[in-house]
Amino acid sequence: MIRLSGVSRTFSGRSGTVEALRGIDLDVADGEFVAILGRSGCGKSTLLRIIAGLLPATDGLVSVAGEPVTRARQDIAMLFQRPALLPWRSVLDNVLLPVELFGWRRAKHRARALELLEMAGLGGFEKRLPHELSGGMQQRVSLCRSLVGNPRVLLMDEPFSALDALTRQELSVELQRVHMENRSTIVFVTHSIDEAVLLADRVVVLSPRPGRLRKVVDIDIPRPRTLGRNDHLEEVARCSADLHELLMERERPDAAPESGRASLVEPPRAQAEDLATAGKGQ
Amino acid sequence: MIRLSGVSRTFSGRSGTVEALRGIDLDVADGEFVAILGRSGCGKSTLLRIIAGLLPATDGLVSVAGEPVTRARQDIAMLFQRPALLPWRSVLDNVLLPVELFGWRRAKHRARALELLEMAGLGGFEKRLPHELSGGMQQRVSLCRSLVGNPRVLLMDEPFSALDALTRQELSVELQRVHMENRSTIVFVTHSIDEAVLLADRVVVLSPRPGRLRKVVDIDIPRPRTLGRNDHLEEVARCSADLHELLMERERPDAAPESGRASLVEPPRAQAEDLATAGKGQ
Amino acid sequence: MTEIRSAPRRTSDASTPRGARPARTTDAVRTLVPPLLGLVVTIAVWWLVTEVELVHPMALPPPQDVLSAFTASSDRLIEQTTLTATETLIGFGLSTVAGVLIGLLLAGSRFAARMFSPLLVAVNSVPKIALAPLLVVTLGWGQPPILTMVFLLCFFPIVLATATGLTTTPAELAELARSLDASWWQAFRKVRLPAALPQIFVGLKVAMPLAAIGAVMGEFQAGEGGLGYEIVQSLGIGDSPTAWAAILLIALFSILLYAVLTLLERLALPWVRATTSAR
Amino acid sequence: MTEIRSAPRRTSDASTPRGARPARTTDAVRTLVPPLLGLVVTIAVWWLVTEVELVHPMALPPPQDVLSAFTASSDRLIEQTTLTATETLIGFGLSTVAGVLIGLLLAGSRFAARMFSPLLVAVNSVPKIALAPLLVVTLGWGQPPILTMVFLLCFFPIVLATATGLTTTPAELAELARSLDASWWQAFRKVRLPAALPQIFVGLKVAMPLAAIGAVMGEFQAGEGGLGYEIVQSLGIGDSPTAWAAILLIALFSILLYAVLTLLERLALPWVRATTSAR
Amino acid sequence: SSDKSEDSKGDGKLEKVTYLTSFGNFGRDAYAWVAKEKGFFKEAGFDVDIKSGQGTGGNIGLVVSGKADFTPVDLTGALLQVGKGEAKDFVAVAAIQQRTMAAIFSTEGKGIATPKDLEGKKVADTAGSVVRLLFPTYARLAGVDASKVQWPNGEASALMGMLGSGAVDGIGQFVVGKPTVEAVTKKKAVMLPYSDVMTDLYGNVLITSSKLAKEKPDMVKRFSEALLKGLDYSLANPAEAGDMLKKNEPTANPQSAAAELQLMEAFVRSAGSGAKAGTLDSQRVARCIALLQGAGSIPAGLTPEQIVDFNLTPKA
Ligand SMILES: Nc1ncnc2c1ncn2[C@@H]1O[C@H](COP(=O)(O)OP(=O)(O)OP(=O)(O)O)[C@@H](O)[C@H]1O
Ligand SMILES: Nc1ncnc2c1ncn2[C@@H]1O[C@H](COP(=O)(O)OP(=O)(O)OP(=O)(O)O)[C@@H](O)[C@H]1O
Ligand SMILES: [Mg+2]
Ligand SMILES: [Mg+2]
Repeated sequence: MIRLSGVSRTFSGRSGTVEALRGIDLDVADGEFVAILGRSGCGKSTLLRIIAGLLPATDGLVSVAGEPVTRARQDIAMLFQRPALLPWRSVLDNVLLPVELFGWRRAKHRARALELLEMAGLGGFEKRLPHELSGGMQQRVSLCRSLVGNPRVLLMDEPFSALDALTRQELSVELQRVHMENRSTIVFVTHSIDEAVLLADRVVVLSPRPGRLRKVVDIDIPRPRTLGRNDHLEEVARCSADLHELLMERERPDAAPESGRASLVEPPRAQAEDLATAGKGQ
Repeated sequence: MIRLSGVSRTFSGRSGTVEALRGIDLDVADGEFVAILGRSGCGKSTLLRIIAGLLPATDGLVSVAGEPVTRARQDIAMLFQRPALLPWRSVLDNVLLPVELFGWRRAKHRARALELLEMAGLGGFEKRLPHELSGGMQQRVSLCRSLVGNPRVLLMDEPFSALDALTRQELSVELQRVHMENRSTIVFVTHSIDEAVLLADRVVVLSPRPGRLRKVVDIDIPRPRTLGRNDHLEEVARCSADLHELLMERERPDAAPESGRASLVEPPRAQAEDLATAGKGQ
Repeated sequence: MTEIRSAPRRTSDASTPRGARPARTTDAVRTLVPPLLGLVVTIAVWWLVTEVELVHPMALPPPQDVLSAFTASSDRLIEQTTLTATETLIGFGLSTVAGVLIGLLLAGSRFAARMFSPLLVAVNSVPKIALAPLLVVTLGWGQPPILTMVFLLCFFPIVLATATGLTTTPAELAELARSLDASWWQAFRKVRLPAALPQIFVGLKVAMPLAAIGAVMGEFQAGEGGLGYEIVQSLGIGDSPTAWAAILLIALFSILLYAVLTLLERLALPWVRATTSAR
Repeated sequence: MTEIRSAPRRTSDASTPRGARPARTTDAVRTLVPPLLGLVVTIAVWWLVTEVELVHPMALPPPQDVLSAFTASSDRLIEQTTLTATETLIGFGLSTVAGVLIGLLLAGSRFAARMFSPLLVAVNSVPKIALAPLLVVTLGWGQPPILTMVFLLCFFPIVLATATGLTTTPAELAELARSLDASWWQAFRKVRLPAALPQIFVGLKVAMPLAAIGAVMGEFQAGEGGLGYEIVQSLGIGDSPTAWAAILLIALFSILLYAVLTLLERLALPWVRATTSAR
Repeated sequence: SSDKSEDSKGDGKLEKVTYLTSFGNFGRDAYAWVAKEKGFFKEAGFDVDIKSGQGTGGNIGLVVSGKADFTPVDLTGALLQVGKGEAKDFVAVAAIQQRTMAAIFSTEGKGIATPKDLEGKKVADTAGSVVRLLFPTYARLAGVDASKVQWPNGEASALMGMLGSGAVDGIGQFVVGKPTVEAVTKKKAVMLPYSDVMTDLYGNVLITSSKLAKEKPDMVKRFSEALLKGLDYSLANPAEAGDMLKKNEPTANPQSAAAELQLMEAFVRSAGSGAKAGTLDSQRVARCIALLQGAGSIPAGLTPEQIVDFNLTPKA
């Protein structure tokens, strides 16, 4: 579904250049749920923007559903790190924005939007303006907006970062449901290892500046998964520990991608046609 | 240091009123580290704003250091939920903003600001403008800004929400150091139970809309504390479990503050002159 | 700890304590007293200046003379005011539409912006009196040249404000529109235009008094009535009190139209007051 | 998968691929060609209109006549232009200072705003020609009345833009300033003013061409030289080509000053372009 | 203006005086420059600062407020101001034109040769102009049905263009505008001077403030004599006068200035009255007042003495 090869991105400003991403190779299969972990500033948001067609890569190839990415597509929904709500629109109208832009009938999707808001615990706030909401509530509105169009691909940038544990859990369950029902492909940036292990089929770990593929960890736990209450506690613990270690690792002196990482990558999952190719060059 | 009694706050807009806080009674001792936990939208940010003197309470009394709060004070630093960086100022200049406003000498505090930025992993980004930073980096700049003035009281609204585990941990250590060295009073809003247990002397749990004091949990683990590696694993686990349960609890039908909560509150800590008074009314 | 209610400066959100009902009349007082005070002060200063003969009554007649000039021909003056105000309004309406469209064009294409901006600045910087012959010769008398004059005087602020507003959409909202693959028109209608509205309103507020001047200037050249005609006529026969009565009527209806515009802005853009801070 | 580089529309950040060096000349071309094209088109239309005698040459002389009128007395005209441009610049400078200060006052106090806004609207809506006698009578000839005229014409956009800019500080930045217990002046200098600068620049850009008109109008009444005087004199003896040469010179220096202002804005406010999206 | 040099003549300190032209700096106003260039002012003990005037209304304002000491204004306009009770603080001390130069202009080919031809035509002028104001009276005297003439508005600067482009059939204009009209329209001008039927009406008169007239009558007399000397000289030597204007006023055109002066001569030295340049006749002024009262433009009760100081006017 999503294929990145050798994707790099450099930002150049007045005060020098920043190499945000270097040589990212990644294939995400149709219907796969990939989580991206990495230190703050390692290029996760940049990567999502490149996939969404919002930012050109300075190098490398990006394609979605076989087509090279040159601009945003309606079947890809992006949930930004900041809520990015239109301040003049009510909560409901914000959620319905994609519907309007896609030229769909508002009336038809109103019920769905209200349902999503209800699910996100925002029932009763439909008519409020964004500035009347708390930070976490705004983030949930943005989540509802990204879900309302039933996108084939969902790119989510820390969607639960401002939420409490209970809300997080409820929404995780909902997200899994959406993922399984719609068979949508999801790329999910998070800082929570638990969340990554709970939700993802594969977890991509990026190394810090410049962001390179540090490792790809497969999570082979059957769905639906719930926090705490499943039969795969051991597996979960192992994955979590692995990821924790990967993240906690201080930067290497040479700062080059680890060459021996393939060993940790699990064999390809049955339903995925595209394999994760993690490594420098191809 | 901080004394709230019967503090309530109602927002009234075009589309009806929202009762954000109801009858909050809370005393925070000088040098105490209080964490606030609660569901998204339960009024945590509102509470901090009221303490900071940025928002009037619709009812109740607020005082800091014995003086009723009527406006912001220079010895209280507020770290907002959103980074709120001045987009035209470089990272360093943003951090130095309080110094300038307090009429201190810039040159004197420049080294301190650079040190803070280095500590926050932002070395080399001093001259950049905020829009050139990632979300987490912006949050860290905002953290540095709140620390640069060595405030007596620090009000922090989810300061680590956009950060990865490793950065969080590093900054937690640093925050504890600042807290112990400066003996500053800290009120810290977070969604992470681990963080609350790691950092706080007491954890205040708010119930959802309207926000009321659900329970105050004392954490009696000696400082400095580190995640994972301490001798009080059991204590940590107990507190975490308590908090988790409190948070995970579905709203009660009557939604009234639990009356039997005092039982869980531990006896007053020796160094605190002001006791936590948790309960409805006074 | 004393019983002092914590009450920092008003914040942007509507934080009125409940139970403060009889605020209605006080609000009206608060809205009306300062402008009235301003009026009184202005008239007092004016009166004083003429009373001590700082300026000769030829140049600035004393207020009482202007008042009696007004009462002497109030019917005619009010009729003229209606005419000029109507022209101002129509011209302003047309200019708003045209100005926003031109602003749209400039915002839509960098090429168009570069190509036409100098021309627009040029047109705007030409003293309009110099264009008078051209106007009357090509458009004759009556509404067309007057409305054109209104347009010429007030289009620029509207164009500039619109173009600026549309090209300074907050990056995060523009990115949102792009991420939804919105067409240019959709992005404009759903995101850029609403985001630009506060800016456009500033342009309109600058343009409003200019529109009044435009109508008056148009009447100077091509009018067959209206306050502009009245002013020229009165000045020609040395009747400066009547001329000043006409001038004040222009000022008065401009203030009124401006106030309406401000009210409209407030009603149309409640979110602006909520997301920004005035003091 | 073909070798097509992913290249969505340019985003607001400076995302030029490295190694694109020889962009210098192309940039200059891209900046200069459209306005030149605009100029050529304008002149062509102008020529055509006069060629087919759509308007009488007295109302609009053909370009070639204007050109020869210019060359016939280019020395004098350039001298006059220098004079008028200087007056414009000085007047504009003074108006900027005064306008920003008044804007500041209005932004600082709701009472002042309510009290004086109607007065400012009134002054702005009075046709300035009507004030001419008053000006010369009170201020005599030369610079004072001319600069006053410039001020009267261009202060309003600056005041309104400043007041609007200062009273619509993003709530989160204003709250930050408050949380640091910044004094009114500090909040103004460190937060509100920088935040208002983009808005203020819009005001300045609207005011710039008006300042030129102001200088010319001042010269009409009180000038002893300058392009305004030139226009009156030329029109008086039916020499409309020279009058139009003067008009075009006004337009030309206005465009120049406007361009300088735009450049200044760009240099002073790099962050605006980075945090907003133009297209 | 100081009164130190009250008696000095030609030498010693010169008295500073501000003089305003009637409007702008055209041939019709060249005589002031001539008086200055030829040293007439200096001989009379004046250092004259010549400013560009703004027309009757503005000029009166400047004189009464003391910004200027002398200026020529249209007597009709001045009477209107006084009649409205606006400006009582000035007096006329000399005539510049014995007969009004107000006229209606047309061009050949528009079928206007006599006043009667104006019926059914459009004549443009500024809203408050004397030509427009006195037209009903003119029409009555010339036997024209005033109601059949349309009078659209036009800015002063737009009038020529209107006539040239055929937007109107005639415009109000001073007779000295003839060369300009012909240059602009490229046709022969047809001129209908009001003075043909309103022989009593003066054109411009020199005014000064009542204060100056009262306090320094001598100085006022000296000034108007010097100015009239310049006027005489200009009419006698129009080409030289044109050059002098050009010298002081680079924007002027010496040829058209000379042409204006030639045209003006007949109005300054009124053939009919045969009076010396500058004289003002109380009887005629009274008839001017009556004319305006007849037109309903000013209230009754105005006397010639209220507007003219006959002690100061040049005597025939
Ligand atoms: N300016 C406002 N106008 C109206 N309602 C408001 C305003 N600010 C907050 N609220 C309401 O008050 C309640 C509490 O908001 P607050 O921001 O304090 O929540 P919070 O606990 O910080 O939530 P989060 O964890 O999501 O940040 C919410 O229901 C919100 O809708
Ligand atoms: N517009 C920009 N201009 C310049 N540099 C930028 C820009 N956007 C991002 N960067 C840089 O690119 C790097 C990666 O940024 P990005 O936002 O992708 O990080 P991130 O992984 O999402 O971090 P976080 O977890 O903090 O959100 C950072 O070092 C940042 O400074
Ligand atoms: Mg990010
Ligand atoms: Mg919050």
